[in-house]
Amino acid sequence: MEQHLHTILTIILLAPLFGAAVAGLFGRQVGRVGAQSVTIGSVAISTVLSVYVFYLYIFQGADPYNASLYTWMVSDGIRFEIGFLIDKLSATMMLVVTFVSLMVHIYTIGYMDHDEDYPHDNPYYQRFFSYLSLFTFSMLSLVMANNFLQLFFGWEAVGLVSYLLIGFYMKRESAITANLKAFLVNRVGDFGFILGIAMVFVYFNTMDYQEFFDRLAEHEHTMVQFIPGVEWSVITVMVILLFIGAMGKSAQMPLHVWLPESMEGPTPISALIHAATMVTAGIFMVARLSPAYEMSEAALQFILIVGALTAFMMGLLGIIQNDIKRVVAYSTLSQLGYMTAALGASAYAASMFHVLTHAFFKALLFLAAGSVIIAMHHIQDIRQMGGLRKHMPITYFALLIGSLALIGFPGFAGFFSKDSILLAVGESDIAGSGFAYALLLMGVFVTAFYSFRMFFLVFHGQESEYVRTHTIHESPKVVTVPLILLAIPSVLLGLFMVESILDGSYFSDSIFVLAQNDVLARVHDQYFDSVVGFILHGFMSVPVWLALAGVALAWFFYLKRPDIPAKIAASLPRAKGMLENAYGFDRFNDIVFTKGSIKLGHYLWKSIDTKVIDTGMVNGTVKHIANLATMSRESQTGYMYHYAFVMIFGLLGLLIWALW
Amino acid sequence: MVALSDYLVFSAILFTLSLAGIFLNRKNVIVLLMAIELMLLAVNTNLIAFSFFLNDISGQIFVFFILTVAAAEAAIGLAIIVLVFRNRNSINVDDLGSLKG
Amino acid sequence: MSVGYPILSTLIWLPIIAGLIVLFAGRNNPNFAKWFSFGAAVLTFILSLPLYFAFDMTTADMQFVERMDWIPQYNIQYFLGVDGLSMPLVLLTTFTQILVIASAWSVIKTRVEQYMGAFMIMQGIMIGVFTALDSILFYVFWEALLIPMFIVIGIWGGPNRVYATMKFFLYTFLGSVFMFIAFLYMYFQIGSFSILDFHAMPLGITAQILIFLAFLVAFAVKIPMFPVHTWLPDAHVEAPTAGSVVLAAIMLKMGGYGFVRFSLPITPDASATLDWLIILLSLIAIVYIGFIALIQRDMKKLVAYSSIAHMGFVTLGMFLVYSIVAKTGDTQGAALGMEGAMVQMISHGFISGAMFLAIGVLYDRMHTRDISAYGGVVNTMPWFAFFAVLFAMANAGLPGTSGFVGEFMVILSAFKANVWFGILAATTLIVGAAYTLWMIKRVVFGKVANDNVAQLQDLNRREFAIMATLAFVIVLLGVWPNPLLEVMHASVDNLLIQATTSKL
Amino acid sequence: MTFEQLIFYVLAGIAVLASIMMISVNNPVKAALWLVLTFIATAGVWIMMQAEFLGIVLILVYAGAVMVLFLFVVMMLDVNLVKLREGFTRYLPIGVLAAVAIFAMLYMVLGPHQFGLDKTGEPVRFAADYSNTEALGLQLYTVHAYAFILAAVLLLVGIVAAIALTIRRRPPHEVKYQNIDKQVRVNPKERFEMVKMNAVKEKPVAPKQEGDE
Amino acid sequence: MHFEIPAFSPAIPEMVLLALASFILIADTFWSKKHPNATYWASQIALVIVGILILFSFTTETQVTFHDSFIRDAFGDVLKLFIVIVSLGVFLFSRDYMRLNNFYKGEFFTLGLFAILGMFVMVSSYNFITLFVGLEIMSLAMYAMIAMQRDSSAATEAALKYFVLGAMATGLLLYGLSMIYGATGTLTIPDVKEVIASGDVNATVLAFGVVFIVIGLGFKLGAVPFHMWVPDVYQGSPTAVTLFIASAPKIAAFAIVYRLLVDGLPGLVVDWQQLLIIMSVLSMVIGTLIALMQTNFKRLLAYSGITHIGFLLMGFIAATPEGYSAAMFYVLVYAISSVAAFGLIIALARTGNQFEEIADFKGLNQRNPWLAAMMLIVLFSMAGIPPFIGFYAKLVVLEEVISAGFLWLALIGVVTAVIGAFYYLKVIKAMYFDSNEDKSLLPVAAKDVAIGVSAYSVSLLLLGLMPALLMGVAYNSVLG
Repeated sequence: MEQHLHTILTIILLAPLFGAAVAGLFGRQVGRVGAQSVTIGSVAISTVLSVYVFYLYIFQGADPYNASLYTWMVSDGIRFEIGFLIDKLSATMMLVVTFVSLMVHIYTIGYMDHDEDYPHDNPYYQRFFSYLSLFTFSMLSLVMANNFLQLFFGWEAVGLVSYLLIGFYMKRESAITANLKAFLVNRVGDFGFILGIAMVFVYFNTMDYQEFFDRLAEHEHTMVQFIPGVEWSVITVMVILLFIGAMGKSAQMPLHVWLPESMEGPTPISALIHAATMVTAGIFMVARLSPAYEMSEAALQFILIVGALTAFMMGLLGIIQNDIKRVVAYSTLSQLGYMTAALGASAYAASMFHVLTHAFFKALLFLAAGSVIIAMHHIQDIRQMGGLRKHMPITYFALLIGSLALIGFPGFAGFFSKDSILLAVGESDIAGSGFAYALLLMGVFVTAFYSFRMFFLVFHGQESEYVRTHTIHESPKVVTVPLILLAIPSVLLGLFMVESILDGSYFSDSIFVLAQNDVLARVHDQYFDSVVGFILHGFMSVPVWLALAGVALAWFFYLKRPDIPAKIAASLPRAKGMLENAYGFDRFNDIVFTKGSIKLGHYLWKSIDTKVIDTGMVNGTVKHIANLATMSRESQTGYMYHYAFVMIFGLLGLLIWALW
Repeated sequence: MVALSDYLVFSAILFTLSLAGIFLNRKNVIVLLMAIELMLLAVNTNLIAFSFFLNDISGQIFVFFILTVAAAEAAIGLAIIVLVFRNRNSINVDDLGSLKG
Repeated sequence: MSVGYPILSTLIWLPIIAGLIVLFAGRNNPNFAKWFSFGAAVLTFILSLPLYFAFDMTTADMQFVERMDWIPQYNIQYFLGVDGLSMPLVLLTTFTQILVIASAWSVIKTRVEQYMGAFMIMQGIMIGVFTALDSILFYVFWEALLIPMFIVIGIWGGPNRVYATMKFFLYTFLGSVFMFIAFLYMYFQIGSFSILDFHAMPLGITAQILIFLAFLVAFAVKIPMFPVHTWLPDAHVEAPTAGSVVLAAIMLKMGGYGFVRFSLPITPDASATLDWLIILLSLIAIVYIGFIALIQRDMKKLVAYSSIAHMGFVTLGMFLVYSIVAKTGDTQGAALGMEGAMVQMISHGFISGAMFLAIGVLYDRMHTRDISAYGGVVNTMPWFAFFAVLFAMANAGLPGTSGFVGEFMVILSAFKANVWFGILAATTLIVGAAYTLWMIKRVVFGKVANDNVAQLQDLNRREFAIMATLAFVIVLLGVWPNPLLEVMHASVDNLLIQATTSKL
Repeated sequence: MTFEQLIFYVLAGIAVLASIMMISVNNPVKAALWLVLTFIATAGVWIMMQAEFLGIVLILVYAGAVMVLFLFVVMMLDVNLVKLREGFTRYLPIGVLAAVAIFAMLYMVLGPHQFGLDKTGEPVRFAADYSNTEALGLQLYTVHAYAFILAAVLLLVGIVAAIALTIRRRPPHEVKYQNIDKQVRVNPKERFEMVKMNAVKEKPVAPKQEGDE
Repeated sequence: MHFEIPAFSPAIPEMVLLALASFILIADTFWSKKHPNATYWASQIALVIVGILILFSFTTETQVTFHDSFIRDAFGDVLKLFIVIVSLGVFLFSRDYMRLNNFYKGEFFTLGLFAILGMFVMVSSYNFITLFVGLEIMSLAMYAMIAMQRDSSAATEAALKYFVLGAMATGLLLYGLSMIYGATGTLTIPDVKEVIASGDVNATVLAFGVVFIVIGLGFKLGAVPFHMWVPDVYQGSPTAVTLFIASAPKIAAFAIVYRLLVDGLPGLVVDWQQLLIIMSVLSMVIGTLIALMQTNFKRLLAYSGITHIGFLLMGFIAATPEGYSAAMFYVLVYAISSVAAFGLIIALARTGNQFEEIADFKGLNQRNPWLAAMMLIVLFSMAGIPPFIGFYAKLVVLEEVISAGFLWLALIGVVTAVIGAFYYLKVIKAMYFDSNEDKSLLPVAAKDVAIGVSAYSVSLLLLGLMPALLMGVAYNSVLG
């Protein structure tokens, strides 16, 4: 059984890599069909096997499986391994990853068929599939990891693939700027992450999760001094450092700046990366390491506040976006804030639950948006759309379902997860939870408003100039089928899962929560009797009303009285400006980090390297020696009597020296 | 009684004068050579004085050789001076400064 | 250990003799020069493989030892041997040589035989540096290396080659003479030039500090460390591609090798006293040089600066042991840093070599290394772009490439020694990625910048083979560094014992 | 002051004065003559020290031959004396200073407190029949025979060198050397050739015109 | 008076040389018209014969003869042998050079032979008289050889400078010898040593005498501040003579320094050591500095020679037998390198291009790669870069001076060596990196010269690979 499982896991992990290698390295040889068959086939294998693993763990309740695949290296007595830790948490994530990937793969066939950036004979198509599979591999290696090293591997590998994917349209300046930015911002997070791993190494002398968990208690009260005189708890510092990594990957403020720009990639990527997988790596990591996070209340507070702030402030930005993908992107940011906030409230399960539901409905939203974009011939500005409903009904419904799920309309998948989070945060009694709760509530309203703003602008109202003058028709089957497939779980997923999430049975011991922090248990006890009851209760709770208010307002502003938003915008120029600048993060980064580094580099190069060292020390020495040489050279006058004088003075000098 | 020191100081004076001569007659090569002859004279006087007071003839032998050498040297030196004069029409040391630096 | 032939001597002299043959016989016959050199390089590589496969990993003793009198008057011996620290470097040299020879195949058109000869001779000398166990023999190889390199940069270099090569020569020469004096001083003390005897000799703290500083100057220049690094960018920029490759891939390693072979074991107490200096300079190299690399306009200069920053990890990793011992009382965690430094050397050998070869590929086509002259190369050279991005990622320390392994190990160890060391070292994650990828962005990606770029041809077979080989090695070491590490465990452990055992 | 001392001081005084004159006079001819005087006076001092042979040699060889050679060269070369005296005193102060300093040190080392009579004692006085020349000769031809032969070599080198340097074999176009051998062997036929020529009347030369060139 | 016929056998090489030189001198006057090369070949044969004689009569035992005025020992024989080896090259290269510059004369070779005889005498001298006479034989011949190119104003100027300053230095040396004589009462070197060792001497006078002697020797070696003649003479002399001056006489000068200071005045080591330190430091620093700015290659080599003398002196400063052997090794290496360097100039020289300026060497690698490579070897050897023999020369003197406790001196030495490397590199740069307007090939003018010069140059490399050979010779001949 063990051996059997090991083989299965290995296949799950490596099949996408194989597909990626074939499609990437031999793209021209295998051709389009070959590439897509290989990659889809390999991801499908992974998916099927993941389903099996999922079945084993969730339904059969198999024991966690922790084993090494091979020894990466041994140094200083520490084994650095590549291996698997499979339990309910990772089994779930594996399924999500492979399933979403598979969907995206399929969807890509239609979406990437023609591309204005590339001639048809360019193997961009194969390359794209290769990236997708590579991404699947990376993400799988991240979630299946049983140690920090492999976690970091996957962590960086998904960063790499996102870099490649965002920059897929490599002729576009905006795309290649965005991917560089994405990579660098992620690197800032990784900076914290690797330091966190370093702390794990320093205090626990292991990379292995299990050993790490086993030894956590030893360092409960260990303190560390970064700055002399200031003592911090080792575990707090460690988990916050690790969380900084998560902030980068999961785009929490202030490291969120890369995500909106990452929309430069083709739509399926956006969906894949931003909905389901890459951005949830951070959430997954915190959940995976929940035993450590549970030991530091300070860290949890920090996470909670960061999450709540992100959830609200990024939602606000969604309001003013006009690019359909950017709206969805900001909504992703906001939803990630919810997940993070849930982590901070120790509601890891709720957070993961939201990850799952979000994966499906956000994928749905992106793919639907992509479908719209295809129909609009790659126009992405929602102001140029309108009245698309009758042209593309499937997409219309898909987007509607997605939006309803997003805003947490009771009964939809998003409702369960989001409401769990809200309730959990509301129940939490760690410092700052009240503030966070307020922010999250406001976020609900905002979410509803911008989601339906987009929805109305795209599908309702008057047909725009463009729509009227062009033939718009529904996307091909390869696009719509995944939409439908994704719409189903977006509606139903929550119904099945909410109970087991709330009572803690779903993830059981793969997530560790201290008893006094176990808000979900309290939520379960207070609010949950049955699924239907939960939905009904939802209708009576503030968040749902806030959401509905948001929808109503959007309807009023954009369908009823389209003149009002402009007036409001005109009357609040500063607020508008702030939002348009996205709170000035980009400007700040640009001025301080980008230009600052370049200036600093110039300064260091010109004044220290060139001036002080090269001109001053090196060439200066040469110059001085040369001057000295020229001077000494003049002593050789060519006149014999001078030579004789020198000899006589030499004699005199030596005589004096000898007699002294 | 003339002391050894008297002889030695006498030769030291000659030696010093030869050095002074080099300083003074720096331009005239021939006088430079004469100053050097003077220096050799001082050396010889020294040797003879020591030889006298040590009662050891070898000092005088040395002087004999020095005289021989000095004569040969003078011959070659003058030959060279003649050559220089033929080449430059001058034996002014100031004109002999083409090699320098 | 024995493999039936004097393997180390073979590795030293085979390329040198081959180089001389090429010099003599290759005149007016460039094809002969190329093929003969290539054949010799391959043969040398094959002959060097037993070093790995017959290597005894359980011992820190010198292996494949060859020893005989050379200058009996001064007890100088022809004394060769390798241990886990030097053996990988020898293999790195023999391996790189093949690529170096291949890289110049159609690029060098003038005086081919001199070029090939110089590189073949250089290879033998470099192997000599890594295998010599007599300090004078070591010094002979160490210095002799300057000659072919000086010539190579000077003849086949860029427009400012004379300045660069002079600077290179004098800088390194100045550095190494102090080391030379230190050797002489130690010989005066114990009457032997054997490095192993130096390891065992007792030394007072003053003498140790002076010797340490003398070594430091020599190795710091070679590595190079701040503030004696300015020769490297100049030399790289002007050197022909293969010259840059050898310079970056192997010659810089000689400095790092020097630290582990000489400084740490010979002057442990001075190293302990002055480790802060090395660490400080290493951190400056990592952070400061990173920023300088960011703003370079010349690709080679950028990679050269990045080499300095990467070599900062090497020196950092080597000297962490004292902080760790001071802090925790034992050497746990120090071996990680030390091995990380060694791995970083090997890996940097491949990566920087690969980077320079990639730049060389572009330069051969466009005859400029100015970043602004490029843009959108990917459109015309997709395979090249593939490799370039891969190498750049390796240079940025992406896990799964060899560039990650050493940096990761050193950062972990540095963090253990002092939190701030770790933090500063880890900034390379950001800065390193920034300068490398920014360059990639400007050169590889984007629209086709101009007509010249539009007419670029993708890699030919030869170039492809070189790049693919390097890519393979870089990835292999990245996903499975263990084979490299296991040969050095015993030696590193022994080194740590030497480095922490006081000689006072 | 004994008589011996008196003679010494007189001779030494003459020598010193003459050498001062030698280094300070303008004319190299005069300088040579003053040097001769120095030699002669010094020769006297040598003879006082029982080095009769060398004293004589100094006068004969040095004053008599070497200095004459000097004079010969000086007079042969038409030297511009005025130019040679330019800046005569330029280095005088520093020269005097250096000379005085050196002398001071020489005096410290060689002066009376080192080599006074009290330190050295009396020199040995030989009987009247003692031959300095014989003593020298005995040594020279036995103990120092090797050096003596070498001295001969040295003189040979001097001769060869002087000849090689100054002898001028002028090129044939400058000087016509007489080659008797050749003259004797001359054959009239080589010198005289009969050429037969047709009687041709010369054409009148055309008058030169302007602008012809 | 009882007179013993001295043993002649130890002096056979000298006697044969004298006889052959005299024979050639006379014969030259007869055959010079018809067979212009006869004198050259005869001289070379004479040298070979003498060399073989030295080689075959070699014993390690020390023989003193001619009433303590002549010593034959292993030390001397080795030096003489190298004088012969070096001189063979000198003659070989001179012939071509003199033909090229139209002053080919048989006297050059005879004077050369006599100069070599003078050097032999110096090497074997065991009292002040023979030492002095030997020195003068060599010097006089040398003066004449410089002036041999009579129509060259540079050559005559150089000759005059060398002559006047040399005469002055001789005067100073003699003054010093007279003081040693006064203090010890003997002219014989071993007796001087004994008397000083007995302690019954006037130390002040001796110390004083040593100053003068050191100055005289310093002049012959060309050590600062008695070096001023060196660059002018090297530059002005015909290259063939520069070649001679820069090589064999240095060996002889080394020999007399050894005979005088080490054999004769070991008791005054404290005195002369101090003086040599000053001269050594000054030589290294000033020689290096001035050389940096030179444009004339011969002049550059002159200054580099001054620097080398500074290094050489370090061996004496160490004041141990090992130190002297190191100095001896150094001087042998230096002599060979000098012959090679100047020989290369001759090998390259053409009518109209004497290859005396560094600029003349531009692009030599394209024009004649082989000779360029030879020059490369010579220059790197001089710069002290391994694996060439010049490195080992520096190695041994530095080691000895460190062993003697003068670490700082060694440091000055190496720093000047580094700075000095610059000017050697300058020439290499010209040869390899610069290009010449004149791209024509520069075929070897005379095969024998090219072969000879290659032999000397390559020997620098081969000896560098097997330095123990030459080092052992120096080591054993001094330490016995």
